[in-house]
Amino acid sequence: MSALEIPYVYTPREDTGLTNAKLGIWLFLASEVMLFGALFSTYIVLRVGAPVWPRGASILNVPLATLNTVILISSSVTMVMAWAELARGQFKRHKLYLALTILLSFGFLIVKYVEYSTKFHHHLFPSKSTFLAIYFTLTGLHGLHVLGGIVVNTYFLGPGAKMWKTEPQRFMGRIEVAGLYWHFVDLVWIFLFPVLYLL
Amino acid sequence: MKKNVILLSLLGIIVIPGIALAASISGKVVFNGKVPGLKPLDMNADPMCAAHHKTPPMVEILVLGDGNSLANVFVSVASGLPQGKTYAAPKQAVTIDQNGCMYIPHVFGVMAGQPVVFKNSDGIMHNIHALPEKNRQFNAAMPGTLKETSKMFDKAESYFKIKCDVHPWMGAWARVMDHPYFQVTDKKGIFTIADLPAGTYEIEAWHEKLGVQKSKVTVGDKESKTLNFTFTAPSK
Amino acid sequence: MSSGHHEHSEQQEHHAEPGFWQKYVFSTDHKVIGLQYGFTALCFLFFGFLLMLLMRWQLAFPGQALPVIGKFFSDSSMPGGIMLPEFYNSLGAMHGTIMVFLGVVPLAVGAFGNYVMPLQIGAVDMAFPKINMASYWAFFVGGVVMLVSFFVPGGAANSGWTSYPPLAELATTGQTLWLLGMVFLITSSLLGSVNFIVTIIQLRVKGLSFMRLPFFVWAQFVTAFLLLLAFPPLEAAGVLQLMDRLAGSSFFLPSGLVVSGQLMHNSGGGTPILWQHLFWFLAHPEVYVLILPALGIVAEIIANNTRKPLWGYKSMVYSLIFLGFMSFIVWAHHMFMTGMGTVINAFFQTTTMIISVPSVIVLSCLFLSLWGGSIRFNTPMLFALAFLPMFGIGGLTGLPLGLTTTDLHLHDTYYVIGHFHYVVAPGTIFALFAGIYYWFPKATGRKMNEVLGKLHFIGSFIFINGVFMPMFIQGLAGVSRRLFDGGASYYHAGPVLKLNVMMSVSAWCLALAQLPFIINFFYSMFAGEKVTSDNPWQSTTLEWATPTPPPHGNFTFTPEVVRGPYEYSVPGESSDFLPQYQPVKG
Amino acid sequence: MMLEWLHKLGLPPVASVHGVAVDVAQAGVHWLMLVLFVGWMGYFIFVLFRFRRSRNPQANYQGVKSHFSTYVEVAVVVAEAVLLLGFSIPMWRQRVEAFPSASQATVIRIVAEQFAWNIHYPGPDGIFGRTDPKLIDLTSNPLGLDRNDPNAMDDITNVNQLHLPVNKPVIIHLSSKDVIHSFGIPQMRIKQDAIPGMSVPIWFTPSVTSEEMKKKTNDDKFQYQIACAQLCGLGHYRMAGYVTIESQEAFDTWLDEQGAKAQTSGDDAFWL
Amino acid sequence: MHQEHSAEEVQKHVRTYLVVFVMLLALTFVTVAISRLHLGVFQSIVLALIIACIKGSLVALFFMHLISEKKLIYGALALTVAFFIGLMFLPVGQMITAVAL
Repeated sequence: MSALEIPYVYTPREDTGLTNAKLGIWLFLASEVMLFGALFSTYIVLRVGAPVWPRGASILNVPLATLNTVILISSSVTMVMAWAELARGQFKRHKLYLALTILLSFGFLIVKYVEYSTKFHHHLFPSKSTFLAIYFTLTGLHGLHVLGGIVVNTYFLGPGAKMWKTEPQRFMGRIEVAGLYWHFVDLVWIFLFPVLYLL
Repeated sequence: MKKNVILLSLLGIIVIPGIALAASISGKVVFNGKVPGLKPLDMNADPMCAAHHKTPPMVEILVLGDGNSLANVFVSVASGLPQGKTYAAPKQAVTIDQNGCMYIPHVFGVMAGQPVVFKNSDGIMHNIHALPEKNRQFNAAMPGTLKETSKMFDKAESYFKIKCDVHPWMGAWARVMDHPYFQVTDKKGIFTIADLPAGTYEIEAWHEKLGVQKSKVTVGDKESKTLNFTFTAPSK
Repeated sequence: MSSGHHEHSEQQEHHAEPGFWQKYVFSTDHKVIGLQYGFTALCFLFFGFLLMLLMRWQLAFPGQALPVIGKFFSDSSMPGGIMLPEFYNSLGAMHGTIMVFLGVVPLAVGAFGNYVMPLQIGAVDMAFPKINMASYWAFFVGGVVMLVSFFVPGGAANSGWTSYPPLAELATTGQTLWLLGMVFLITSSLLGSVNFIVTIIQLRVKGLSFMRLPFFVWAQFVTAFLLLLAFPPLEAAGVLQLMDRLAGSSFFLPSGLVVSGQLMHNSGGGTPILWQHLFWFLAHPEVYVLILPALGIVAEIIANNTRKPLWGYKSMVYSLIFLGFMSFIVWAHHMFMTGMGTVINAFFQTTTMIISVPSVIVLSCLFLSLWGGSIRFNTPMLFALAFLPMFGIGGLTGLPLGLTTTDLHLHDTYYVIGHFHYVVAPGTIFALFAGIYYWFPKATGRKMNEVLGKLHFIGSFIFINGVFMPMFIQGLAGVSRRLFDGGASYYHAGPVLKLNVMMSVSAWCLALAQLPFIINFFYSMFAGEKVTSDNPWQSTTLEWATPTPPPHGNFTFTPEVVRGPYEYSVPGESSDFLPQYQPVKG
Repeated sequence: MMLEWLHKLGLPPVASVHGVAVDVAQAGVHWLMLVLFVGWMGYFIFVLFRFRRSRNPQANYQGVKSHFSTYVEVAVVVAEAVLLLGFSIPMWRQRVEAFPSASQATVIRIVAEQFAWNIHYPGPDGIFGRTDPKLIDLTSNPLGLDRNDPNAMDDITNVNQLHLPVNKPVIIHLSSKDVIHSFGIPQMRIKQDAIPGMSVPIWFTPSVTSEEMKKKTNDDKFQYQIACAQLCGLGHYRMAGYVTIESQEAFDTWLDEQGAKAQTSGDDAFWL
Repeated sequence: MHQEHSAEEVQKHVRTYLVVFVMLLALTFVTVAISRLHLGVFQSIVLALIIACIKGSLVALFFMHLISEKKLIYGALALTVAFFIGLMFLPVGQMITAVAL
């Protein structure tokens, strides 16, 4: 494939101050906002229309979810640290933080797995009530996003890291973009947690 | 294993009519009790249906003949047939007519794998909505111009409803059998189950509203026995 | 990007000639992807059109066996050539879905947007070529899933292209495939729209400010925003309906449903109205996704063939932006009959009336652009001109549907079908034809045949009106849409029933009228008149500055824009057009 | 005049009190459309003729200079505002907020199902009996009416046969058993979706009896029909209900007949 | 050119991140604690959402550097927020005010 030189891959365009990828990821996140927005809207509609709505805590495991919140927040910090270390030129420490982020993401999914399996064990399925249905849909979709983040971050930890040697500037941009995505996944959880578990 | 079964069943087809001849059980089903004043079906919902009938037909939950003989009772061998024997389904189709916005017959049996032909004598749209649990449900429309359509049930299954959504009152009961020893009573309440091998059988009689009755009977070779059933409406 | 750039790319081509697969199938070149989109979408457009021809047989001659072709269909769709209502419903649902999501949008956005837009802004390619390729292949997979759904037991989705629950949730397997297919199509659109927006913002060449963008680029820009922000809610809705169908949840199902006399054992607690909200949150902006690129194409062609600037370019642009914005908050006018309270009803009626204003402005500007022009009646221009009154009829008939008083009678009747088909069929699709005739020389180096083109135009114009105009009459008579027998069961449809035959005959003639196009398309591709110049229409915009057809990387020089997009017949100039990239004299 | 044209085109005669206002709005909006379209087309054809290349080889860079189009646009906005504020919003308010009192109206429940309209009259006591989906039996009890409920004793139900007295407001509580249907009677200029899980009230006042309409249209076969307007499955196309508008006396007689029918038959609950 | 990140600048960033981290943790525990108080439904919803919004803003502003982002991004996000609000309130508004019973 003959590579074309597409402008503003490395450096921001003067009038917008942005690289293509940076603008792209924000637009993508905007669409993600609408995706989760529709699901939150569904939640509101279902809840307002329901004669009774269970307190999340009466069905779901709040301590586990709190643990997961802490894990995800921590992973967000390690992710932003991974970027900061890269900005300082500390490639090794960057790798360490990125690995830590991936590890924490796996931790999140494991906790989620435990949560799900207890639910299934107690025959709590989406068919049981709309509360459980929206719980499984929202957390499931969020879980898929976590999985996506793991794939992306693992790529940058492994084969994608080669770019640091050849095009450090561009690699930093990529890590920043991956970070933006990851923080968004964290941000969604920050809303999911109270909405599903605490209210 | 599978081969053996097929062989055996093939053997069965050839052998049964030749050797294990013709024990039969027959009898009469009657209704006992106060005959309720039933409503006629209100077919005004579709004027084309109403136009088919000079006087509105009665609902079919209780169809009685002279002396309160009870029609539409599904009589079949419930148990006692030789173990592990399989019966081939006849090639000839069971025909159900949609006539005057009613199913004729109202209760029918069919063997698994036997074709069922639904006819549309009315020339108006009906849809055949079969609601079995084990077999695949289907919901097939029959526009007025479509005169017949063929369906098949693959698995034996207990009584289930077939209905028409366009004409809510239209309903038929079907049962898918894995053997050929069954019959639905006519208006005289008579049934005959013939060509049985000698043995002891449990005979089941089922009515859509009055439930199930079972009775044991032993028949020898070439013997004919009589077995009568009496259904009573439950007291309040 | 420097002047050294194209040497560099030439070098690349010399020692790494890409193979067939990379060049034509898994290409990252926006032009190849654009053509892929174009071919695929035209095939789907044709296929969707065939579905409609089948339906029109049933509507004209209800219950009669379809001669000759009828016997090729299975017993579960057309036993003995007699169409079954469930198959008719499948045809209806899939005609809508295919035309909108697999035909018009991919052609208008995927094909024209991809091919023309980067050229018009002087870019070497899209900002993310690989994502562009992924977008096409997601679209392709979605299309395949939709096609496969025709062959599963129970047939394709048959609950309307709107897939309203509970009907859609009680439907056969085809509906599940429909939902899966939609998830792919939505993913494709999202990838595409991010790419379009970034490309337009970031890759404009020097001097090409926003107010110098060709109107077509503006149209694509606003369209991309609509796709980006309106599609995700439908994706969410699709996921929810999949959950309902596969995991037994009850997002769209209330409790106590009794289907065919059987009480359903779902948990309940959901509401079918929720689906309508999420669906129309997309589907109303989607209407503008269909129409805006068409307006863009028409504007380009009108400016070029009147040899004068577009009248009111700026107000057109602002109207476009306003239109895009408003399209997000009018959706519930599709739901007037769901039992709406006064306040919300008044809100959506008002926004609906407001959105008609920018549409009128854009259309007026296009009409007024003709004044003082020196009009060339070539085939693209004929289609573009016909677009104006056709879109006008489509827009005007939207008024009685947008006012609840009159909608009370017209809601869900053939009036609605007539209305949106005028917008999309003689509207958008005419514009797309115009675009094909207009940009064909750029893509192939050959012009399409004018005689065949005009034949195509005249036939299409007459018969398409024959198909859709009677629908307004049927609608006024109160004939509901989606009726398998075309209304024969209803007394009030009696007087207008005979129109069905006329409409169907027109539809079949319309099909015949497409033959010249198909012949022309393939004939001209291989044996059409070769163009002698890179700019055969003597146009001003940047896509004509490239070699014909443009190579990978597009431009042989670094373009720089010095003026607005439509500098035709500038007083005091010797030539009647001043390309955007032609340096200022002196 | 516009209304005459629309009737000629196919608009069915109006048969309800509010329908007259609907038709006035219909005519108004079609006038607006016609004027705009004819104006545009006149201009369009003139321009295509006047500014064709052979007649006008040199285009004018400036184009139109007058502000006429602006005035047209303002006029369109004003016309739309009149239609919206003068007709549409008040009309809707009247539709959904100004319900007649139940004592002065015929109150009916209609429950749609695939593919029939179940009509439910409350009977002389004016109170609808309790219904329960668990009790539904399509042959004998399509509404799932609880026969043990005293209010249900005198309730009258039937399928697809809607009788209404003329010149008296009707309130219909509309719902559905299974999927979304849409209740519409074209001559009454009324339409409303029947949505499962919801009960939506609508009201209108029929003003022309079936017999009068037969004379008016010169057609003995004239029949008011409920037309399902929302795709509801394979039988959607023939989900027609039959509406009879009659004098109050005729309606009362019919209702009594129906009540008598419901009373005499089925003496034993078991067989119901 | 891309802005060069001096060591001190990054160090400053890192300090911010840690502060934000601590705040996020604290707020997490606060919101869990509040939910245990069993306040009225309305109060607990408002409180929980306020806290969630604060936490979300912290993440967006500092981790995602939205506090020093370009105008274009703000514009795109403003548009998104506008439609988000419509999506959030219009459907439920329609349902609450519906004439249905």
